[in-house]
Amino acid sequence: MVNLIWLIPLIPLGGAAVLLLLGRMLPKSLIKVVAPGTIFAAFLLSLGAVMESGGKPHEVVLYEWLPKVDWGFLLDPLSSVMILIITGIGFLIHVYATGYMDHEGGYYRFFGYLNLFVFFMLILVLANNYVLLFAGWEGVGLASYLLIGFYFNKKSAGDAAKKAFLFNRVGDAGFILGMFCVAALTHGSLAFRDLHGLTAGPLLTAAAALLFLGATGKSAQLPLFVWLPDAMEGPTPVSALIHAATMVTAGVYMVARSSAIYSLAPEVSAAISCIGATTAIMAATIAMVQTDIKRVLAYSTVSQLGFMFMAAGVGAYWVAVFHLMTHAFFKALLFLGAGSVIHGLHGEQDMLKMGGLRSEMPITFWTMAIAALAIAGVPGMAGFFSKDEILFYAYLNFKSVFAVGLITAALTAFYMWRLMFLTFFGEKRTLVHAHESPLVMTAPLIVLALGCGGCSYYAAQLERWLEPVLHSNHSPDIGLKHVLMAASVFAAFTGILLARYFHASTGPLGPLTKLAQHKWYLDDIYDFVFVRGLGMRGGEYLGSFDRRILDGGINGAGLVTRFVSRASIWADTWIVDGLVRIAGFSAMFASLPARIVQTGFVQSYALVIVAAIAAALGLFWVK
Amino acid sequence: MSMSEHLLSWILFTPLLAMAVVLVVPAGQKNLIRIVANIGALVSFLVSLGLVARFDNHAPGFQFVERATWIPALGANYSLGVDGISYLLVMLTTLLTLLSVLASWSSIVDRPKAYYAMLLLLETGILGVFLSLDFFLFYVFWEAVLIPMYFLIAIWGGERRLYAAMKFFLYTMAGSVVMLIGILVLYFAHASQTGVRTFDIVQLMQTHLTPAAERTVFWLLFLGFAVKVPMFPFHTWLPDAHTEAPTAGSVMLAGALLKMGSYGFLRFSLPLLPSASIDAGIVQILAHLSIIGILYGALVSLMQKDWKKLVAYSSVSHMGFVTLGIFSLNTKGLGGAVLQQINHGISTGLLFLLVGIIYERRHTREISQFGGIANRMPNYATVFAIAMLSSAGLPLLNGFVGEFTILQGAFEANPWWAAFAVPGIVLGAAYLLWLYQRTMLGEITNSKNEQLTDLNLREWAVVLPLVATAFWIGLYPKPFVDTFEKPVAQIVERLHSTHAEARR
Amino acid sequence: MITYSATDHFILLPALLLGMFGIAVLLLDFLFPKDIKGRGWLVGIAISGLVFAGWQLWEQHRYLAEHGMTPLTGFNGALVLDNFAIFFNGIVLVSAALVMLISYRYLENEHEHHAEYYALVLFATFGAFFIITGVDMVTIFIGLETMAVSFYVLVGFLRGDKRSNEAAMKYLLLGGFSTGLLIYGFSIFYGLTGSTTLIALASVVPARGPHDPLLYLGIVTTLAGLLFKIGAAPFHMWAPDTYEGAPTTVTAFLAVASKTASFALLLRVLAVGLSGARPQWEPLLTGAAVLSLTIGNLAAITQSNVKRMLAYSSIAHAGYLLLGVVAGNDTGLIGVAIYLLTYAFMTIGAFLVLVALRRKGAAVETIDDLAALSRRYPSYALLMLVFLLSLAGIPPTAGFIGKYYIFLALVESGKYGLAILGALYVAVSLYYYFRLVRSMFFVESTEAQVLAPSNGVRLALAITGMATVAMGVLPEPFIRMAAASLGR
Amino acid sequence: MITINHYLAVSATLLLIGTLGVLTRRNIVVILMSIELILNAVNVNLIAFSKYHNQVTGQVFAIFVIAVAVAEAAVGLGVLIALFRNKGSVQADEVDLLKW
Repeated sequence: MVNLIWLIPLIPLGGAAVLLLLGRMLPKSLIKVVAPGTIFAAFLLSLGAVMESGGKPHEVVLYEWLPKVDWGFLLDPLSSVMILIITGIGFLIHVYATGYMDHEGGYYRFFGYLNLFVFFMLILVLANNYVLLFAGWEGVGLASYLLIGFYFNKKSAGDAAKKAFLFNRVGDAGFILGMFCVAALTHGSLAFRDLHGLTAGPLLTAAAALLFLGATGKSAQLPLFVWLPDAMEGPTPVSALIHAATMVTAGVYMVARSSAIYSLAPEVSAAISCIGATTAIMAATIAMVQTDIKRVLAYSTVSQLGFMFMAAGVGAYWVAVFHLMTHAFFKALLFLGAGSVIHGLHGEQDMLKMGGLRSEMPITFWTMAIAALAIAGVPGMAGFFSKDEILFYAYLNFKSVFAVGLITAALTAFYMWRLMFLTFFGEKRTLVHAHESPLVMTAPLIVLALGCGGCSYYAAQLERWLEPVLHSNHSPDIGLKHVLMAASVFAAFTGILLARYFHASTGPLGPLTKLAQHKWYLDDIYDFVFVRGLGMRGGEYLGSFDRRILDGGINGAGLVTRFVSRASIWADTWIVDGLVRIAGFSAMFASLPARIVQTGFVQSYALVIVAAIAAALGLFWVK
Repeated sequence: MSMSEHLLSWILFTPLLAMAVVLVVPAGQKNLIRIVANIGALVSFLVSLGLVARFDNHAPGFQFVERATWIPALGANYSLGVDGISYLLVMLTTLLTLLSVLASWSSIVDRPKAYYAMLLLLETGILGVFLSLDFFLFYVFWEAVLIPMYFLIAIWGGERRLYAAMKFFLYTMAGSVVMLIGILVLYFAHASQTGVRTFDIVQLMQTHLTPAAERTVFWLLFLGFAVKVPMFPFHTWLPDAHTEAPTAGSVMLAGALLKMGSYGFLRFSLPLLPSASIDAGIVQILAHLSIIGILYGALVSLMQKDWKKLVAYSSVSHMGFVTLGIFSLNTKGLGGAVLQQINHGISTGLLFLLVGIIYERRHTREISQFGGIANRMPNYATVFAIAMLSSAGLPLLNGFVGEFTILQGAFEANPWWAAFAVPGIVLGAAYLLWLYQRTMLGEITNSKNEQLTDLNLREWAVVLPLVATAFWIGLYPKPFVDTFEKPVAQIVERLHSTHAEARR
Repeated sequence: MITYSATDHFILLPALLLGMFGIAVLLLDFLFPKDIKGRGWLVGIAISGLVFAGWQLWEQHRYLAEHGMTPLTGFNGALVLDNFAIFFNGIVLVSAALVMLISYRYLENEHEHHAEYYALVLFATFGAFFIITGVDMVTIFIGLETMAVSFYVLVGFLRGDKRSNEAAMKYLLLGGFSTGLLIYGFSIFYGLTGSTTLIALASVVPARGPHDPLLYLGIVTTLAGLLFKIGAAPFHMWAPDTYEGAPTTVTAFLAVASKTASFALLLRVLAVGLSGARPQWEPLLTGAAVLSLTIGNLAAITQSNVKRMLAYSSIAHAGYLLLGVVAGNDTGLIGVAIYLLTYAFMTIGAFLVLVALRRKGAAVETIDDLAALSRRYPSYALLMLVFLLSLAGIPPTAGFIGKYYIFLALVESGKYGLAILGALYVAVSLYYYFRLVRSMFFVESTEAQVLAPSNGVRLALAITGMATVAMGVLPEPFIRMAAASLGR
Repeated sequence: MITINHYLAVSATLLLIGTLGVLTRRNIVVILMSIELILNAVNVNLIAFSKYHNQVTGQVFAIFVIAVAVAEAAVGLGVLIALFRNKGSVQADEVDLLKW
């Protein structure tokens, strides 16, 4: 079965092809079977392959794609973990979605895209080289674009989809250049197996930094994270699958995959953990003041991804993957739960209009509570172990990152339980009669909740499992570990308690509230610089010019690009084209003297003749 | 004249024969004219398939060579041949002509006879450029292409067609006459060294010019090729010509005609003038112009209000990648450039065909007139998405393979080139997605779009071959890469040995 | 001792035939009453004169070919029979024949149908013969004046038309003036050598050295006269006015025959007589060439009268031809020869279309008159397109071969700058030539029907059209002819 | 002693006068006469050189020039008459229908 790993992505692709090409003709009931069915088949195949491989790396090369780049798949412990997460959680979300999307139009299209996404995601993690990984990387971006924009006649959805794609593309530019650096290091090969035995140097540092730039785009880190919250325009299962459990973690996966490079680039690693930490705390503060239930979760995702990069940055790659895994469970669960709530409230997403849903949606409440405990880092839950490991390694390597991480842990507990309290406790603030979701939706919730509780106990096994691929630096200091554990548990409970009392407060952050409410002005800065900013402000002066800028400005082509673009067009019409015009004009102009002399008077013609002869004779004397 | 012996002549003149047949049909029989033209284009495509059957990837030098004396007084011969570089372009040309002819079925009502005659004449001209092994013959075809193109734009084009056609004609003409002087300098240098007057490019390769003379010739040829590609800042004819041309004209222009310029660099500038081609100053200038072209074309595309003009400007950007690849002067860059020529033909050709389809229904190309088309034409929107992604260089589609290889080549030559060219990809996604969003997504805002019908069978037949090829190259480019691996390696080797000689 | 030998006769025979037929036409016209409707048979006689002359020319060519191409001299070295002479005479004869073919209907339409016209064409051809064949300045002068005087009359042939009068007047006054200058130069050459032959001049020139003022004066005045004849700037100013005012058929003949003969003379004078004085005349000629290209091409852009535009374009062509001389190598001279050959067909062809399109009551003169030609008369439009492309020098038409040679010659002599300049003006010229194309193909119009073309016009169109294409596609035999004319 | 140079000077003066006449006179008949003057300058040259070289060629040439000048003048007058008929004027500066 190990030799059939190339089939794992192909099965969802087949599903996607069937759904997209023939979907319109298929009955809905069949789609409900086909879409999750393919993922489940892929899951079973993955499970079989992983078990058969037993942790030994195994490569399957189909054929040469580009020079020195193969269509090759690699099953090793790292990709094993990933494919199981993707197909496993992916399957659950598919099942959930069959219920959630029951009333939506374009059913076949939605599942087609979703299958397509799984295909690309599997390509991404199974690739044995950077280029194929990049293909999957771009592919998931595309699928994400299609899924976010699924409600394609909703303008905000279209905008968000485009924003996501573009921010990703900025990162991709770095990724591409990073790949070239890698190729230069390995004599043209971009296969992961050739990454060993590299030596540190400026080129390697550049490679590390550029690849990380790619990761910041995909995994929504500073400075490129602003697209992720907007991506919540997509249907909720999409948010759960793509923008929580799988795609956004691709950056983390890639960094882990490139650990051979990063372990040789300490400066870049340090920068990664700093960026991770900054992103984590920044996003957490923003999450604290959100009122949209999905946005809280979105910022939480950004924050958690920051945690993963903190780990990766301090060299604890296996921890990053561990947190990736636990996060996949609890965040998927949270999103699905939120989706269930929204579903129950017929589309309401504002938490201030919820409240008291505990009794009406018990399954949703209890499963979400488990996840909320997990993310808060309450002992015994998945998030607890992974977060502790992160903080532990951060403490060992990078004290200030540790401090930020600890604070963020407390903030995490706060905003998550603020969400819980606002949604499920207290007075009911809506007139809508909420109802519990159908079984197809609650069943995945329950399975995921079990996962949240369960999977955390295998941390040690995971470390050993990943050992051959990822460098891990064991620390024997169990005592220190326990101290730190206590600190983080304390932080978690503090957060939950504070949430209990301040959940209704609009300004839990005091002076920082405004900053957080404005998302640290990051969107505004982008807006200011790229989107419309100067044009809008200068609008009073610029009059009609302004309107032309605004005209399309909001749609994402920025002011700077707009300005350069305008300048280019201007240059095109006046300078480059102008040269041609000047040639035309000058022809007209030059013909003027000829025409002026051509008076029609015969004697003026004779005069020209005489003058010419005189000039010719004069030439002789000059010489 | 048996087909197997004179395959290239058959390929070259089948369109001309088809044209003759079209001209015989009475002008009133419009449908008969259309049928004949379509059959003619199909036959010429089928004849060119003979090349696919018999082309040998491993044979050195040119294949299917035909030689006949033509103007001995000048040393000009009728000599044809293909290698891996021209082979692909020939196939692209015959395919695109076939699709263009098919795409024109209902859109050309005025004087269809003359129209198809011009289109087929154009095909012969373009094929002649790619097949000629004689510089003189090459030049004759090169110029001959202009005339049918001029008429295609000027008679069946848009509102400003006369201006656009004239601009196209004058601009490219100015470039090519200067190129002629370059050819003559080379020709004369060869004649004075060997006493043999010949335009045979294989023989001209033996000429050793002084470095200064090589540079002179290089710049002279450059002007002809650069206008055609078009490289910044010689590109301003392109948006006008593309925008005003009828759909088939735009397809041929973007798909095949622009390649004449990049082909010129590959076939002539590099092999014939190796020491000028590796001259650091020249390479720097050309690479920088290419990069400016990439970014500039993309930026200007962002701002276009006209659907077709946007696609036209994107050509400037994409062809910038091609020239960047060429002047990376390494295997990857050159190979990528050859492939990207084909890719650009496919993806931009497809985009123009799609624009044509919507134009035929709505008679406007203003982006603001559209929106929400996906609601009425889901299949169209899907194909358009594929075309757009192929153009934007999404992996698994053709554009990526070419651009990635080119960028890798550029990176090897100079990392900064790659660094400055990569944003072109980002911008490429930006303008195309924005276009997609404004036209395909959202609610239908213009009531005129309510009645739009989706692709019909003929239109499917027009777009499907290109879509299939786009996927083919994107997923399994090896058959394509194999064809030009050898000639590209030869060029690079020649450049390297020149470099080594210069060092000594 | 003056004798009239068999050789003299052999050399003279074509000219003799031309003269005799010319006089015959006049006499026959005089002998038969005027009221006989139509004078088709007079045209027949005139054309048969040309045919006989052509046949003799062919005989001369065969004779030369059999005798190893050694030139024959006659009349004590006043005339020379070589391939050069035969080639250029051939061009003039062909152009005269083509003009005859189209004149009949044209003159009928203009109500100026007189036998003198054909006689004058024959006399002009006769004069051209002496210009081309002569190597003695007296002979040359006589030939020049015979041709010129015939043309003065032909240009003013439409007696009732003010513009025709004016054109003739201007041409005559300026022509007379420039002939005076030319002959003044000749007189100085005579003074320098004591002989009127060009060969004698050639032997004296090196001895006089480069700084001889008298020689230079002679060169300048002679060149002024010659450049006037070929219509090169800055002596070109008669051309637009004369071309516009003259009857269209005469314009065609003037543009081709006069230019060809004068160019042959220019080549003889410069290559035979003054080859030693190249440093003196080359800069002058270069200047004239550049000026001709510039003025011709730029001024043509703004013209609205087709004949006038073609006049300016012919000035530009003179510039290209001069560049061939300036290049100063065999290629250049071959280039001039082949250029003139192709020029004859394409120029006459272009004027021919104008003649053919003449409507009752109004001539086709302005660019707008050609509007929508492609819809009304697609074959005319197509032919005009071919001629225009050829005039511009786009392959695969005849005009390209001529330009090709000129550029090659310049490249050979290392004059890259001139080559590029000339090349770029090709692009400029396209602009004005394509104004016609634009009018013919893209402008809509509802003009009246044109008169049905005569068979003569059809035949002439067929000949010029086919020649223009054939010389472009299969130029080999024509190149050989041109090269042979220069003994290469 | 009158040398060849004197003759040349006379001839050059005649040429100059003729040229000025062509350039300045308004009456076309006078312009035609000025052209004759130029031809006479040529004749002076030819005959002087003929004498100088002590041979007759130059004089023969001159006779031809005279003959040709007559022919030219005759045609010129003919054209002038036609012009006068249509325009009613023989002033050079009134003949400007054709220009630019």
